[in-house]
Parts: sequence; C-alpha cells; structure tokens
Amino acid sequence: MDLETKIEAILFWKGEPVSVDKLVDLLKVSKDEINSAVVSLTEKLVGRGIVLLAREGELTLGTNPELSDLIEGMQKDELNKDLSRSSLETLSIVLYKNGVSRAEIDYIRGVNSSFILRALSVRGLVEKTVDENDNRRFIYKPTLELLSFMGVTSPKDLPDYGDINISIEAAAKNLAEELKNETGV
Amino acid sequence: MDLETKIEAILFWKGEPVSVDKLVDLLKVSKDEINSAVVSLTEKLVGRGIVLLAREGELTLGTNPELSDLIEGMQKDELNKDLSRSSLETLSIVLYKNGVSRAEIDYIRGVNSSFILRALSVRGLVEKTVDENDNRRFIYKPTLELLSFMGVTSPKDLPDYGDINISIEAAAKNLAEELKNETGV
Amino acid sequence: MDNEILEDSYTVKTPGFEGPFGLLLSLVEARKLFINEISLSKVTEDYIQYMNKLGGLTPTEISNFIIVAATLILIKSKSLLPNLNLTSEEVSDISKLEDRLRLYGVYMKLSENVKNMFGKKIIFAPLERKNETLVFLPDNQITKESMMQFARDSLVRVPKKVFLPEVEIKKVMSIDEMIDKLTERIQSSIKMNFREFAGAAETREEKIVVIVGFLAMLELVRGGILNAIQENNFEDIMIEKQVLIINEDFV
Repeated sequence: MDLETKIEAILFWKGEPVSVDKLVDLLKVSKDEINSAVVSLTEKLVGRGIVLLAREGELTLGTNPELSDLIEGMQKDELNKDLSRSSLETLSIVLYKNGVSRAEIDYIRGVNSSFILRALSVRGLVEKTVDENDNRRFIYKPTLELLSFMGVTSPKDLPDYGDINISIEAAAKNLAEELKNETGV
Repeated sequence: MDLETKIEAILFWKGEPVSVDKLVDLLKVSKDEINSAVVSLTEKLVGRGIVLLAREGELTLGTNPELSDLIEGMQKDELNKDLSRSSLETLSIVLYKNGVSRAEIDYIRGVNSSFILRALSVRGLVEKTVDENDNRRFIYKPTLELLSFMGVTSPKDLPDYGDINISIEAAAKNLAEELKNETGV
Repeated sequence: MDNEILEDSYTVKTPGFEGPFGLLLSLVEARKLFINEISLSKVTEDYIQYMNKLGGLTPTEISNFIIVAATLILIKSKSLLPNLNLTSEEVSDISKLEDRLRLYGVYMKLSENVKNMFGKKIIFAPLERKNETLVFLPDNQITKESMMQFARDSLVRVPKKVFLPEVEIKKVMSIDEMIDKLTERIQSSIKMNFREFAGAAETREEKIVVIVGFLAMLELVRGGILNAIQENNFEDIMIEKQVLIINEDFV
C-alpha cells in the first residue's frame, strides 16, 4: 500500500484533524514524504465526494464543498454563519496573512483585537500557537474549521491570495519598526 | 456533480450505514441508478484507503481491510497515550462544574474543546447526555468509573468543590454574555 | 480650495466601520478620493465631527479615534499653513497614517472575499462516530488534588475586566498637549504671516475664517480627550462596556 492510501485511511478513520507529526510517527516516514503524498492524494481526490483539507502541520478529510447544499440539508445542527464587522476584519487578516501576531492585527485594524480574537478562538475559527521562528511570541492561524467554512482546502486557494503580498510589503516594513518601538511599552 | 460523488460524500459524512432506500429518497433518483453508481464507486475506490461496503441494502464506507493492522495499532496507541494538559484541564472543568455544556467549557478555556471532549468520552472519562432543561443541547458529566477511580462518590466530594463550583458557574455565565454579541452580526 | 470647512459634510450612511481607519477610509471613499495628504486634509473635519458624535464607546476605543485625529490635525494644519514647520516625527506620523490606511484598505477589499465565501460552500467534517468500543481508560495524572489544581488554574486564566491601561491615558494626554502647542503655533503663525497672506483683503479674511474654524475644531477634539481622561482618573469608574484582558501566556 502506498503512503497516500495509508494517509487517506488514517484520516478517514480518525474523522478529525491529524497532525503531520503524528503521521510521521505512525507511518515511520519523513515529513517530506508525508507532504508529497499529501499533494498526490489531493490530486487523486479531485472530483470525488471527499476533499483533503490541509494547513501547515495538520490534515483532515471533509465533504466536497460543491455538495454543501446537499449535506447542509441533511444536517440537524444549526450553523452559525454570521460574522460581525470585527470578526470579518480579523478573520480576513488571519486568513490572508496565514499566521499573524496580535500586534500586527492591532496595527492593521487600528484597534485592540484581543477580545475578538478570544471570541473567534472560542468559536474554533482561529488558533493561537507559539511562533516557530520566535518562541517568545504567539501567532494566530486559521483553523481547518475556518477553511471549511470558507470552502477552501488551503489558505492558498483563497481568491487574490497570491497578489496581495507585494502591496503589503511596504507597509510591513513600517510595521516592523513600529512594533520594535512599542515592545518597550 | 455525479451520483457516485454525492453518494460518497453522504456516506463519508454520516459515518454509519445508510440504506439504499434512504439514498433514493435523499437524491431523488431510482434504485437502479443508485445501484449502478455504487458499482462504479466501488471500482473507483479500488486500491484506495477507503472502501465501500454493501450489505443487505445498506451502504457504508470503511477503511481498506488491508490496512487493518495499521488502524488497530493506531487505535491502541491513542488509548494508551497520556492525557494532555488541555485534556486534563477540560476534565477538571467537567468535574467541578458537574454537568456542563461544551459552550461553557469553551468560554472558560477560551478555545474550542470539541475534539478534546470527544477523546475524553472515547476513554470513558466523561459522558454526553441530553440536557434535561433544554433537550436541544448536550451536557457533559464525569462517568461513574471516573469518580470511583478518583475515590469519590460524587463530584461534591472533591476538594474545595463548593468554592470552585461557584466560581466556574459565574465565569461561564459572564463570559457567555460578553461574547454573545461579539462574533455574530 | 481652502474653504472646505464651509462645505457640507459628506455623509457616511451606516456606521459600516469598526475603528478609526474604517471611518477614515469610508470618508475618503465617499468622496471618491485616493489616500494621500490632500484627501486626508479634506476629510479631517468630517472625521472629527463623526468622532464626536460616536456614542457608546469605551475610553480605549475613543482614544484609538483620538490618536488618528491628532495626525489628521497635523495634516490639516500643514495644508492651511504651508510654512508651519513640522518635526520629523510629525512628518513620519503622517506618512505612517497614509501607509496604514492603505494597508487597512487592502484588507477591507480582501474581507469582501471572506464575506462572500463564508458559509456558502462548506466542507463538512464527518459526523461524530458512534462510540465503537466502550472502554474505561483513566490516566494516573487524574487525582483529586490535580483536578482541583487544574480547575483553579483555568479560573485564573479567565479574562478579567480592566481599566484603560495607563499607556493609553498617557498617549491621549500627550495629544492634548500637542493640540495646545499646535494652537499656539498656528496662532503665532497667523500673526507672523498675516501680511504674507497673498491676494485681496477678501481672500485674506476668508483664510482667517478657515483657520479660526479649524482652531474651534481643535477645541472639540480636546473635549473628547477630556472625556476619555476624566473617566479614567477615577478608579471607581468602570469602563462602560467591560474590556477583557487576555493573558498572552495562556489561552
């Protein structure tokens, strides 16, 4: 059995997000091997009823977003699809930056975001993790739940995802300075 | 989307056997159409991590039987694993609140706890029951086995139960109100 | 050109903005302008008027609006009195505001995508599987004492209600001082440059009217600042809508 088949079986059996580390551990292969198997599994699933949702370090299976209406019709639980203005602003930043500190979110929004981030975290839409590059700070990332509500299997599939980075670079430079000055406060 | 894709999505989502009659009803097609879609779906799944199982007019998806060792090993692994800090914290709230909804736990912890509660219930540490006061929601309680493992007959026998219980009740109530208006419209 | 103050304000229909940038951006966009010093100087009055009308804000929220207002005031002052000397810090504040507003604008455009897509085509996770195996698998970490400790710890991390942080008060108070100094600078600049105002007496008077109007506007901002500070000088006055403090070490 090839790796992608095994990954598919494991994800199906679990029915909830599984970390890449866990797969490395279970399948005794390298991270790179997992990642390339993920690419081919994603391709194999095109046009199928199941899609593979992936973000950095975590995978899960879900139903094809094109069948949203069909499944929603069968679903008993009510879904909360409402987003307040501040939720929308904050989620957009978290999604398009795909990993962002609270200071950056505050800088972009011009208001304090700690309250809304907690609310979104309770709702399971964003997740706070330790920054891999600097373990003294935290970054907020989109959860697989958020991606599934957006109907995309990865943040990179969001419309305009590739285009934004250039326009943001200039401002990001200022931001870095600003944040440096404020850390003393 | 073709019929087999829809069937695959439904079976995946339900995670339990679905009768052909039910699919006829849901998808508004004839039994023959379902049956021929099932044949082609079965073929498509050859060599995949997931297989289609058909028995006595019922259909379900399962993991490829060739991978049963892998899945069993994983299951065992999981059950013998030490509980994480988050799991223990969640468990303590279930114990000290003695009958708590998932939302209440989420408010107190500031993160979504659904996967953790699922894992605790698979290990027989908590049980999910319908709330007697509101039958649309579930509440989580410690299992009797857990209580006797801890050497108490009721959560009320836990150290400082009265004190902590009141604080948790109050926190859950306050936070629920605070967050109610934030993420929605 | 300079009598923008006398013009009717552009109305922003609904409060479709969350913070100061949202307000500012909607004012600029309502006039179909690009973000630059000229457009920002044109919307300064509208911004300040809106700001003073906004009700139900916490002092922290008010201070966010005031901080942006301070930079707008600089931009406006410069446009009224081109020979007003700005410090290098003030110049950098202005360019930073422009950059931040553009950045905010970028994300607001992107937020349209999020708004259009959220909840429309959902990828559903499978339903919770029925418990296949009924087992009881405890863990030796579970004891009466540890559970008590975990429960207590989780309560410690519950967010607390807080007052406006002192930093914020200081920031706002420094803006109050800035307005003081700016008023002085503008007044002396008028005296010094009175004769230099070009053109007929009529135009000259017009200019003075504009500047006097602007000084009155500064007083309005000061009023808002006083409100924000007063509410925080007394510790027993709680922030109306309690703000949660999130301890970054946990959550």
